[in-house]
Amino acid sequence: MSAPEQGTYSTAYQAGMREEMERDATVFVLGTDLYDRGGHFSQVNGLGERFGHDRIRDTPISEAAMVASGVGAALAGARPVVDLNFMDFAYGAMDELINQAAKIRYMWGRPVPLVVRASTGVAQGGAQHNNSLQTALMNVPGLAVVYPYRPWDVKGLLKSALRGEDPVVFMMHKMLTGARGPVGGPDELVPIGRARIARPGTDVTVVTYGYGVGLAEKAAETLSGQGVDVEVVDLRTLAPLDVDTVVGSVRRTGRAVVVDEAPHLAGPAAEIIATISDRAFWYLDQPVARVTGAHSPIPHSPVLVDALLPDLDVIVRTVRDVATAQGPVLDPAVGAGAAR
Amino acid sequence: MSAPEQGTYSTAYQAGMREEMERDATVFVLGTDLYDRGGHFSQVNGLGERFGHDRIRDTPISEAAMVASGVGAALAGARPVVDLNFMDFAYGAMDELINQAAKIRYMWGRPVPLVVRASTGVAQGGAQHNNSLQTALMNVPGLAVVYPYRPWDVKGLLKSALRGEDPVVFMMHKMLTGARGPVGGPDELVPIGRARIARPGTDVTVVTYGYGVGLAEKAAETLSGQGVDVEVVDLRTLAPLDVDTVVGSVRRTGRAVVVDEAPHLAGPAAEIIATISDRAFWYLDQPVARVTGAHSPIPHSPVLVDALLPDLDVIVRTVRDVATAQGPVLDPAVGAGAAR
Amino acid sequence: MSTDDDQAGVLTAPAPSAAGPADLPADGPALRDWLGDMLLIRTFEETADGLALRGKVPGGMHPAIGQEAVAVGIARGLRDGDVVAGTHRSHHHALAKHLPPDAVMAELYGKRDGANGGRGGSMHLADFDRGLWGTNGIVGAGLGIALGGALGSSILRNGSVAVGLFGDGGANTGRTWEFVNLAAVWNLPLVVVCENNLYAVETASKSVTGGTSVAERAAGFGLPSHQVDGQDVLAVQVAVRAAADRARSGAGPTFLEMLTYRYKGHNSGEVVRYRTEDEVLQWRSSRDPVERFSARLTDAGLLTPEQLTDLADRARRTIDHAVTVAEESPWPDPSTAAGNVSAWSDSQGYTR
Amino acid sequence: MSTDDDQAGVLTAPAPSAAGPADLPADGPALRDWLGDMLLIRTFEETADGLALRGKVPGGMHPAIGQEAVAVGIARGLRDGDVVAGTHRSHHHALAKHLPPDAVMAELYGKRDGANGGRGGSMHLADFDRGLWGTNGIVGAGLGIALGGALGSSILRNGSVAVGLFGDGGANTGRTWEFVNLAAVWNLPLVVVCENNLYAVETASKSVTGGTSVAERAAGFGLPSHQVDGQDVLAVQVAVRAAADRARSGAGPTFLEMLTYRYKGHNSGEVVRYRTEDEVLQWRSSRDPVERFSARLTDAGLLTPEQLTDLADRARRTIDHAVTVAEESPWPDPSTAAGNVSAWSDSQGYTR
Ligand SMILES: Cc1ncc(C[n+]2csc(CCOP(=O)(O)OP(=O)(O)O)c2C)c(N)n1
Ligand SMILES: Cc1ncc(C[n+]2csc(CCOP(=O)(O)OP(=O)(O)O)c2C)c(N)n1
Ligand SMILES: [Mg+2]
Ligand SMILES: [Mg+2]
Repeated sequence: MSAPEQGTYSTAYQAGMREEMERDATVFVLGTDLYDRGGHFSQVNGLGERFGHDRIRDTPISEAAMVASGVGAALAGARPVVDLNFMDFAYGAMDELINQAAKIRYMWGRPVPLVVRASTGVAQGGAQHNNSLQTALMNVPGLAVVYPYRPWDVKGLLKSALRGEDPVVFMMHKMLTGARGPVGGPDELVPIGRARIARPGTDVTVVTYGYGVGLAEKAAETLSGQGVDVEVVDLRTLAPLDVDTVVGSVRRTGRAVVVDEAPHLAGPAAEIIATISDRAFWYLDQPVARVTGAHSPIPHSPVLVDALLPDLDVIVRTVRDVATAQGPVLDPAVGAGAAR
Repeated sequence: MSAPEQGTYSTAYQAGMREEMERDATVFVLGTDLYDRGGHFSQVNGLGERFGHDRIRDTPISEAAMVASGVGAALAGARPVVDLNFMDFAYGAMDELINQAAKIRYMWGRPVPLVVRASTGVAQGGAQHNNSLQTALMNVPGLAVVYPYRPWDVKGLLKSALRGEDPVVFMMHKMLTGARGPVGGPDELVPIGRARIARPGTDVTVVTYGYGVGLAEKAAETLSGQGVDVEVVDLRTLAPLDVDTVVGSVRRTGRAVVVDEAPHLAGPAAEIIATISDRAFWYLDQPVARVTGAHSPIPHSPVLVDALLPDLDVIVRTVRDVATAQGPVLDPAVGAGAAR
Repeated sequence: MSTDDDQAGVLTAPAPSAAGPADLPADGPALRDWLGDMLLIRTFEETADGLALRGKVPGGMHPAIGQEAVAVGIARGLRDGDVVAGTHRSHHHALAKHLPPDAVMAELYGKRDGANGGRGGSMHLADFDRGLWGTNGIVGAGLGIALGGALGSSILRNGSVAVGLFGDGGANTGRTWEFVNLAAVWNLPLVVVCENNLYAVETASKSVTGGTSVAERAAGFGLPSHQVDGQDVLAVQVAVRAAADRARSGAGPTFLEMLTYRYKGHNSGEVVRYRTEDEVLQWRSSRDPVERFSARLTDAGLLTPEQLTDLADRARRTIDHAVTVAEESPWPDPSTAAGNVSAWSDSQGYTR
Repeated sequence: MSTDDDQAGVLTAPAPSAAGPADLPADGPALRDWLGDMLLIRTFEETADGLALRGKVPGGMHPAIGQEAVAVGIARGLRDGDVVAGTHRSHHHALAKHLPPDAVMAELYGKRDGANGGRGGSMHLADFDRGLWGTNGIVGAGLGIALGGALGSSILRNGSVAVGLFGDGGANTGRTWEFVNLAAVWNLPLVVVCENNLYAVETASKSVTGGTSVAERAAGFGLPSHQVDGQDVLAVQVAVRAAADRARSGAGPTFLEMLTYRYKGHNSGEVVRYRTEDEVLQWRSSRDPVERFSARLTDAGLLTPEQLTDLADRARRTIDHAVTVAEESPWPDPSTAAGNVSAWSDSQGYTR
């Protein structure tokens, strides 16, 4: 067997899309600035010429119409991919996504094989282009939410989405656009709903996804030099959540840290901690720590952005603390607050 | 001192609104079918005639325009209340709420004193009128989210919202519309961001909000007959979350159950459990249990709706189990799932 | 009607009287079928409204009494395989698309024999086999689904046409115009129908809708746009058939504003204070779609009094049967309540 | 221009040439100020674009070179206390509203001396004291804020007028038409301006926008609607002043479609393949707003070559200074990054 091809996060998506469009004539993509520009993240670069204007469809700036037309076309038996460019623009199509796409199978027994792709994650671009929609979407029954880290998973998850029956929100982190790695072949699928152990370890589990995986891997490397053996779980899919992989890892290590760039309150990290609490409480030697984004909008200035996000230092420090702490740390001062 | 007046959840809102509109001439309400009908939940009944068409403003069915005009009017120095009738309709105004209202103070230093009111919570009406938007909104920095249970808190929180500086999403549970109770006077405010101990107890804490509070109180009553003394925490505000009250209670009881009708995955219950895990882990005698809605859309048929929601039986059983369980329950079978 | 396929909007808005009634085809049996459908709808809605008042329809309902001609004209202007997507007020469209009244009534009740097993309810009826791509609880949303259906038809080249409905209230919802524009620029086989019954809940649409008419507004989006007398089933059918033919030929979408009226309040039991009883009586006495059509058939010698009685009786019996089915149908199995959400998550079985 | 206050839409769309140029007032100093502002914007944008290419502007920017007349015409058509809310491409509006170029440039850099302390950036500039109610990263959103500003003005009776901007691309976003309709039916003191530069990113707007023109589409929503030559600062100023007067008098909103052009790509550094170099040259050579206006002033004897050189020099020096300020300004204090989010939550101090 030859070594797998290499590609970037973005070319892996292109390749997956091209192969699936060749395999299945009903697959098509719609969104703004796709045909010539190839999308704002090169995600469909070169596909316009190959498949023509009908299958790489440029739309007006009409997010509701984009998603609605995807929903209806999926009901008709086609396999639309709605490319929103930035996930934030889904705010203009929330009803179409949540009240229509996600509920039609449940209400009417008819699956909606729709993929909604968007770039997301915190990067430059200011407050309005850097929202973290993942919790909002995880909490919507009927939606699958994938958020790959490796080029391999981008391609494999896209293929699963395009061969599945139900709506998938396909979130891609902007900061990973050019990241390189191996990419699978035409029939190498990555199942939706399965996390992976990105790095095995015995002392502490770091649960994360997307851009956080690279940070966690780096932290693990640093800590391995300090005698702490870190296991990194890359969720890959946020909904449905792969509870077994997360819980299995934490049961083995007894300690866990969740790394998540979304704003602190009620972000995905909360669900992961709650899941661990539900299913691995008695295996925990220490409380699960969370390293999240601050509960703040994202500013423009790079120094301010950096100050709000989980960075390597904080992660290393937190993971080391969790891995090495012994016994309870009680802080009775806080209890007083409850008296009122 | 005379006994406080009695009122319903809905008339408490009316009274609060009337008093605030009298106190402050810049307060006004906009939304569909407010003037004549008084809103779909009687929430502004009688205010049309009293304050005229300028201050009880009927709008077209234009949710984006409703919220946007509220944002701009707030910036101009007025105090708009945008009444969406049903919270679900906010899906048509998510950008206005999340990218504009919530971020303007942060970006531009200018507070946006906007109240967005809507009825919500699971009731009859089918899949599209029974979404639980609370997690999605809790995770948005810049938004306060209140979700009162008692008429008293409806009025008091509305007053706080209308005298505050920043956007407040005011969620009212449909099933409580006619619920009765005492109502405070013109200057009895309930602070935003403060939970309350709805019922003190020593054995186990139930954390909940909205409709769940009544269920929890009933469960507590049932259990008091069985020798279990339940403390009930009514969050009242979901964002900012009153961590101290929750944590303080759990530190005292050592056991907790979260009751929440939102869909299971990544609902508000997850954040509450994560918060307890963050701050009260060493005080826990048992893992926190969650009793949530199933991870499913809401159907039409009442028997199906009932099957999906936390009901008294499940709550009583769960709280009793958590209150009385001794020592660890290990379930090593699950760990196997992590091998893949 | 114009079949101008210019991208620019063309607005023809004859007053219904000025345009004169469409010619009546001589096909008596077919036209009596139409009338039968209209009577069926009228009987269904009056019965269901009464049942809703007695608490039999959880969550209540939005009756379409008075709007029968719109539904039957649309359904009869389409072919098998064509698609209709409705609004929150769309029992009439479901019945015109020949969903079994039993199944519709049982769905309103939330029973197991309902068209959607009790999951949908009054606002969320669907039957994909019969071309009803859902009635919809969200203002404007049905049109979006129809838009997508039309896109699917164009991608899959299956020759079907989609009709998307919205109300005068929906003319002020932004998504509506995104949908209209996209259909126009992509030349999709879509017929956009605004069912203008003058009110959105208690709001007179004139008071919150800028411009001369919804049809004129639509013309600005670059598709042919017409007003149609929605109380004349034949006018509706002719307009829809022409628009569907045009769409099927590849010439793109058409916008039809149908002028109609609902006799009841917004929802069953609503106390109506926002319009005069006189206004309602005017519409009922002079423009009732059932009366007008049966009179017209009678005048043309295509309907005898016996035939009319027979149709009305048949409607009554059918609906009585539907009520019996709905009453006797069991509740859905509660253990199924959280199933069939998504193939991705069903296996997950989240605890709660 | 028409000041028809009929609710119905009135579309007057003279070709810019047909209408002929507006009369030039004889106020030399004031007009030279306008030209100075246009030169300042041109210089700012060319400089900032170059800096963005060198990585000085985190996230890049959307230059408005070629659209100077729109901004200056609007600002000069308004009074103090009037409000402008812009789009993602709105440095020109910020400068025309007299935000200090230092503060704008430092904001682009993300520095402490930026107009918004480095929190906003190129797409999110605001200065409430100077009536700039934000430029906006979301297509259509600025118009919504202006709509609300107009509502606030009407509630508080403060006599101010709001101008809301959007691009040709924003003409296909549903929210835009909700905003226009609400302004029309509430008769708000709003001037809606579509800055039509023919493209939305790489998409020729004609290809995705149904109907004859954006102005005609707008007329269907029941407000007076006009096309304006956006390359003629005087035509813009006259149209805006008339619309603002009309709004201030209580007669309601006006829609203005301004025909303009951006010389650069959508964002700094974009490789432009979707239009010909020739097209750009045509606009530059025959309709450049700065050239046209300075020629006109020169012809009228209101501008000497020395005065022009002086204005250009002054613009250059001002912008050079702005760059120095931006370069030398310190970064904002990282410890402030999560502060001033909301008075409700700031005290909470969530750990992370
Ligand atoms: C987006 C949205 N906003 C508000 C509502 C609440 N609502 C349901 S029906 C209705 C009135 C609709 O009026 P119209 O479109 O004229 O239809 P009609 O009821 O007259 O058939 C409203 C406001 C909704 N369902 N969806
Ligand atoms: C709702 C939304 N959708 C998409 C985008 C991405 N986007 C930013 S600018 C732009 C093009 C806007 O074109 P136009 O309105 O003509 O303004 P111009 O850039 O020409 O000034 C797009 C698609 C956005 N910012 N907001
Ligand atoms: Mg109506
Ligand atoms: Mg443009």
